[in-house]
Amino acid sequence: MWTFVHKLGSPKWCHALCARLQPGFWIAAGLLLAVGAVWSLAFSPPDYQMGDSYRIIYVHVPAAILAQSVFVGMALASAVFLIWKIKVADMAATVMAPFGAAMTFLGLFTGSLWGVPTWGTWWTWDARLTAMLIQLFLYIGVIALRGAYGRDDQGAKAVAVLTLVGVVNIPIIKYSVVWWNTLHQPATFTLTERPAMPASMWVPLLIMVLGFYSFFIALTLYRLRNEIMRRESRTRWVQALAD
Amino acid sequence: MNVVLDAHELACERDDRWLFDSLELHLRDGDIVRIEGANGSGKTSLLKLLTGQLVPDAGRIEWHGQPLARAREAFRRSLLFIGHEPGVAAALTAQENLAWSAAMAGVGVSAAAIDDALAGVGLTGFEDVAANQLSAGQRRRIALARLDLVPRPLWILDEPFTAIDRHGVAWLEQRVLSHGEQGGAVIMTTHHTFQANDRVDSLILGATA
Amino acid sequence: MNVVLDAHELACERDDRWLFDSLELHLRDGDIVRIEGANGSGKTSLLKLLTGQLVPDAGRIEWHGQPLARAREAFRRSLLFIGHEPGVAAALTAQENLAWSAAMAGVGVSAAAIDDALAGVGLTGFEDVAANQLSAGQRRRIALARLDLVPRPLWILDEPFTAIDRHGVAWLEQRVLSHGEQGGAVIMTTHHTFQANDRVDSLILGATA
Amino acid sequence: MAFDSFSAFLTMGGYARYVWPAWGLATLMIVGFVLWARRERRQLMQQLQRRRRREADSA
Amino acid sequence: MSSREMPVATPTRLGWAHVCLAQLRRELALARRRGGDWLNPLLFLALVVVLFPLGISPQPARLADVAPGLLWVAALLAMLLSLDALFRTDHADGTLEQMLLAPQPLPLLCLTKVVVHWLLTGVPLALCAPWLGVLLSLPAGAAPVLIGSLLLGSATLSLIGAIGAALTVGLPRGGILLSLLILPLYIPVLIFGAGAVQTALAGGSAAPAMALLGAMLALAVAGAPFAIAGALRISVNG
Amino acid sequence: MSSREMPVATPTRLGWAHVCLAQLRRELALARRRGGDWLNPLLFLALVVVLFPLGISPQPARLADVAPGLLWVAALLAMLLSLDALFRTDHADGTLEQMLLAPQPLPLLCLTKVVVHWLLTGVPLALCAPWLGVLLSLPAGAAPVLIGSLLLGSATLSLIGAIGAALTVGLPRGGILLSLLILPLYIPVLIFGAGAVQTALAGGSAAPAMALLGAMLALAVAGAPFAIAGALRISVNG
Ligand code: HEM
Ligand SMILES: Nc1ncnc2c1ncn2[C@@H]1O[C@H](COP(=O)(O)OP(=O)(O)OP(=O)(O)O)[C@@H](O)[C@H]1O
Ligand SMILES: Nc1ncnc2c1ncn2[C@@H]1O[C@H](COP(=O)(O)OP(=O)(O)OP(=O)(O)O)[C@@H](O)[C@H]1O
Ligand SMILES: [Mg+2]
Ligand SMILES: [Mg+2]
Repeated sequence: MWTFVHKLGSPKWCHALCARLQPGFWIAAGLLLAVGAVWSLAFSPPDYQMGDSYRIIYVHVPAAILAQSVFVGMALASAVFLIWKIKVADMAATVMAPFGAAMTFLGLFTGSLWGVPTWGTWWTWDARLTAMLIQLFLYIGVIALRGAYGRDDQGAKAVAVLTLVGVVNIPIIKYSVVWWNTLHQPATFTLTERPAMPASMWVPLLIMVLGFYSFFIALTLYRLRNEIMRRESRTRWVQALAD
Repeated sequence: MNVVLDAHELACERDDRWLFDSLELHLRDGDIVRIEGANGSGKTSLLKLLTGQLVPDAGRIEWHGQPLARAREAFRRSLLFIGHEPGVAAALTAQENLAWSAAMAGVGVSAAAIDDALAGVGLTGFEDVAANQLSAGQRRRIALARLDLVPRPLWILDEPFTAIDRHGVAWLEQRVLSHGEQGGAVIMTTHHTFQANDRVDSLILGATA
Repeated sequence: MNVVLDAHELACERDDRWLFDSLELHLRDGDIVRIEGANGSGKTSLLKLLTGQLVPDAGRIEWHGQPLARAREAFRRSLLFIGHEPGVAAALTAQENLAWSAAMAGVGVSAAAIDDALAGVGLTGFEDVAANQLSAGQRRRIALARLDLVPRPLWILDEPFTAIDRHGVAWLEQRVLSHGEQGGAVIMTTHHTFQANDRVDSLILGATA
Repeated sequence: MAFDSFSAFLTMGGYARYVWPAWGLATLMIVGFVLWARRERRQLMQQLQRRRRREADSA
Repeated sequence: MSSREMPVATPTRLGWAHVCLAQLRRELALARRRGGDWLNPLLFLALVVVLFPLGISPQPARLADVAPGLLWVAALLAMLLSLDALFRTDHADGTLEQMLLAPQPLPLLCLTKVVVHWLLTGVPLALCAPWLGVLLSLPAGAAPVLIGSLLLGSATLSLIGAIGAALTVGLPRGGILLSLLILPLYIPVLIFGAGAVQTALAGGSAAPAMALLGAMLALAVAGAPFAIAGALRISVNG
Repeated sequence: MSSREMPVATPTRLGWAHVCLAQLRRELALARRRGGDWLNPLLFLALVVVLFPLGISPQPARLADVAPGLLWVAALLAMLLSLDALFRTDHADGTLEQMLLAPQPLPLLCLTKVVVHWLLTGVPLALCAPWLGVLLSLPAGAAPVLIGSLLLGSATLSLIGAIGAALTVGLPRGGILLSLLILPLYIPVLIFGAGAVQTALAGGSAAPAMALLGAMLALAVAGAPFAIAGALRISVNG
């Protein structure tokens, strides 16, 4: 464990590790997404209530799940960075943030597209939706703070503190928003109660979720290598990569 | 021994440029070290390293043989630091500023002691004037009054002669020398040449830059 | 005659205290005047009066025989002022800062001219670095590059030697003297002693204070 | 196969307006991130090479 | 060089247009250097728009009712907040002093600064407001009037606000004092701006309210630069 | 004096309580020197409360409906605006650097600063909100819950907001970035604060919401001072 943490501290070692892990995840992502897309768009049966509009679920749910996982990932990386002063962890957090924000936006976008045929509105102040919107703002805040500091060490630490405060807040927001809604009005829509899905529906969903995860990991590894090279650009080993 | 500050193999990097590396500094009671160097050679950065505000890119700093991060409280109890910006609140009077400074240092002082310290830096009559009504040099003198008010063995001063007039400079030189004689230690950056230059060690940064 | 600046019977009061009164100052081409005085004696205040930023409590200031307020535009077209805060935006690069300064002065300059001026103050290689990445002295050097970039007969400089290293001080002294030789005029405040002190007139403020 | 014809597939049972933009944005994002990351890598490499050349010059 | 050669004749003497251009270039460079800062007012707008349903009630019908006023008030607050920084760094680093002592017409320089502020704050706010209106169930038909009224109104807000920013630039806690000085002056703009959208929603013609907004803008363009310049002179001489 | 006499032994060595007291005294002196500055958040609150009827509709029934939420949102924005300046001058003049290098527990010093901020901002806001509620036709019976929820809530807001202020203190345009960072963190407080008043108005018991506000405050008091101290360390070391 300790040697591993110690090795993580070495950007060069991490760079090599990323290079080694990367291909597997790219291949997995490609296969899973391709199979998942074809299956879910063309082969899974239409929903008996929502018809073909439910096919949005195959991007909506993976996006919504990733939106949350990525933030947790960033928080873990931030904690590692603050505790062990491992710069690679901060680089990983930097690289994850835009993807997390994009997934949050995708979740919101697909959700509100889906809302029109099913609920008859683009937006409603439901608990889950509200929490998701706030999470988007948290992502943007993290990115904006890093932007405001520029690429330096000071900014990295500031962002790490904000990420950790933000992740503590996410469950609080979740519960408060749930309670808030029930304070005023009966829950308008429940997302969780739905007819049990047949396997022909949930298997492709699972494949899509795994595909999104693989893509996220592959992309993060790829961009992490970029980031490591950029920040270590004056070291000899990075210079040697240039040709 | 009150002051035992050692820096070994110290290095500092800013924006992909090594300001200095393998810097050695050993400070003991009675030492007065003046850090010299061209603009941008890393004097301020060195002081920030020595006070633990920046973390060195290589090398280590020790206080009485312990790493600075471990000996933080003891180190700070021995340190008097005056930076580029001296920590004088513009809206407060000289008296209020110093009362707060003393409390931060953990030292209890009477109002009379503060007045004495202010008199020492030539601010008699300005005790109750808000700092933003004072000139640039007068404001820095408020910070310098700490040297008398808060007794500390180690002084770290960044450009203490800035904006100080000729009398003030003579007084401050004298004060620094007498601190050394009393067994204190001083590190300061300055572009100014000392009268009693032989008492003062020089550390020259970035000779090549 | 490019520079004809006269102050008659000038007086300045701050907080019920007369900093100076009946001050006479007559500046002509080739004059270099150094304003001396203890901290708080009113040097900065005098410069603010002379540039029309403060209004005198008594006396008058004339440019080519006209009251300053009347001759404002002509006066400003002849003036180069560098104050305590030199007007260097921290977020902009040296190059951008100087391009703007030149435009404000109403002078069209090429990028090459700016690079030359920066080279003159020893900032080659820092043209595209944001000022907040520079040290205190390097930042002031950006402002000093204006002396070469914007040709003006009258220079008014408040503590121009602040934070400048030894080489820089020598360069700046030389630059001030050569400006005088070329028929320009300089007023500056400083606590610093000139090498070529005989070329420089002194105006001592608050001899009693 | 849940659709009878390709046009039925495109119509998505009348929900084309909702399904396709959702999938479209998802595809766009995935492809966009890949392209972005690759451009980032290319620019970085160019930068490193330029620096190498500069340092070779000055040395 | 002999004393005769002292170069008073400057290399080239710039006209006002050039000077304005240089000022414009500087402001844009600063904005670029600050990166995504121009997004901040937008995000603030979005957050305030989110706060209201949370604080008040999430029912669409009630929200649609208050939407025009809410968007206008939120945009106004976003403008207000962004104004605080307009002259602050320029004052701290001595740039304002240099501007005051330059042989250039100060009102023109101020106007240039304000125009850049409006371009980077008011225009994006106006263009994004309708999207946030969706969150508040604002009918899509109201979008053109909302955009138009915000474009006109925010320019006036920038100009008036800059006067306040100039007056408070020397003070340590400008931010909230600025709000106080400026909010009363913002009220007419708010009334006609929100009014325009509401009449449009109710099926009436927004033209009279828009004309009034235009008139206020004309007045502000004519007067504010001089007021800003005067206020800066007062704040800087210290 | 001989070398032996070097006075490391200080005249009297102060305990933490004394140090806190000195910090408190300094903050209060600063507040006094700034004169009516503590009034500014109140006036901002008043102005926002006035703007809304202008932007929305002046019908008492509709106003009373939205009054609790409106007052809470306005108070939250007022807190937010006042926070921007919390560390700004201390940073610029080197005071923060001195605090960081002092042999005193930084979280304690930070907590003292925040307490003063709350006393001078949150408490007056809480005490004045019911009077402004009158303008919005808020029933008088809601006053105690409004005051109580604002007192508890604003303390949490001060503590959380100070983290953001500490994170942005070194940046040129902190103001609006601060709002962006902090507003998402304020949302739970807003929900339960406004919720408490609304349940009280609807005849329910405000106790659960108040208990939650108290719990959040406890959490904030325990955690925020350390986060603030950490953030300040990051911001100052440049
Ligand atoms: C903008 C609007 C919407 C947002 C922000 C949103 C957000 C979310 C979130 C955060 C999840 C949780 C994913 C997880 O962690 O498991 C989720 C799941 C889900 N959403 Fe949405 N949603 C929206 C609209 C919709 C609509 C209109 C429908 C369809 C009626 C829908 C159906 C679902 C379903 C079926 C799930 C999976 C539930 C589960 O596995 O727990 N959503 N959505
Ligand atoms: N803004 C102000 N308001 C009121 N009084 C002021 C102000 N600025 C300066 N003073 C007073 O004017 C006197 C002269 O100040 P000034 O800044 O001109 O001094 P100076 O000679 O430039 O000193 P230094 O050498 O310290 O720069 C000071 O003693 C101070 O009390
Ligand atoms: N905040 C910063 N971020 C990045 N680089 C910096 C920063 N501050 C200083 N530097 C860089 O570090 C170098 C040394 O700066 P430092 O302030 O230590 O110089 P100095 O020796 O104190 O100079 P001066 O005599 O001008 O005060 C500068 O050349 C500058 O490029
Ligand atoms: Mg320095
Ligand atoms: Mg002065």
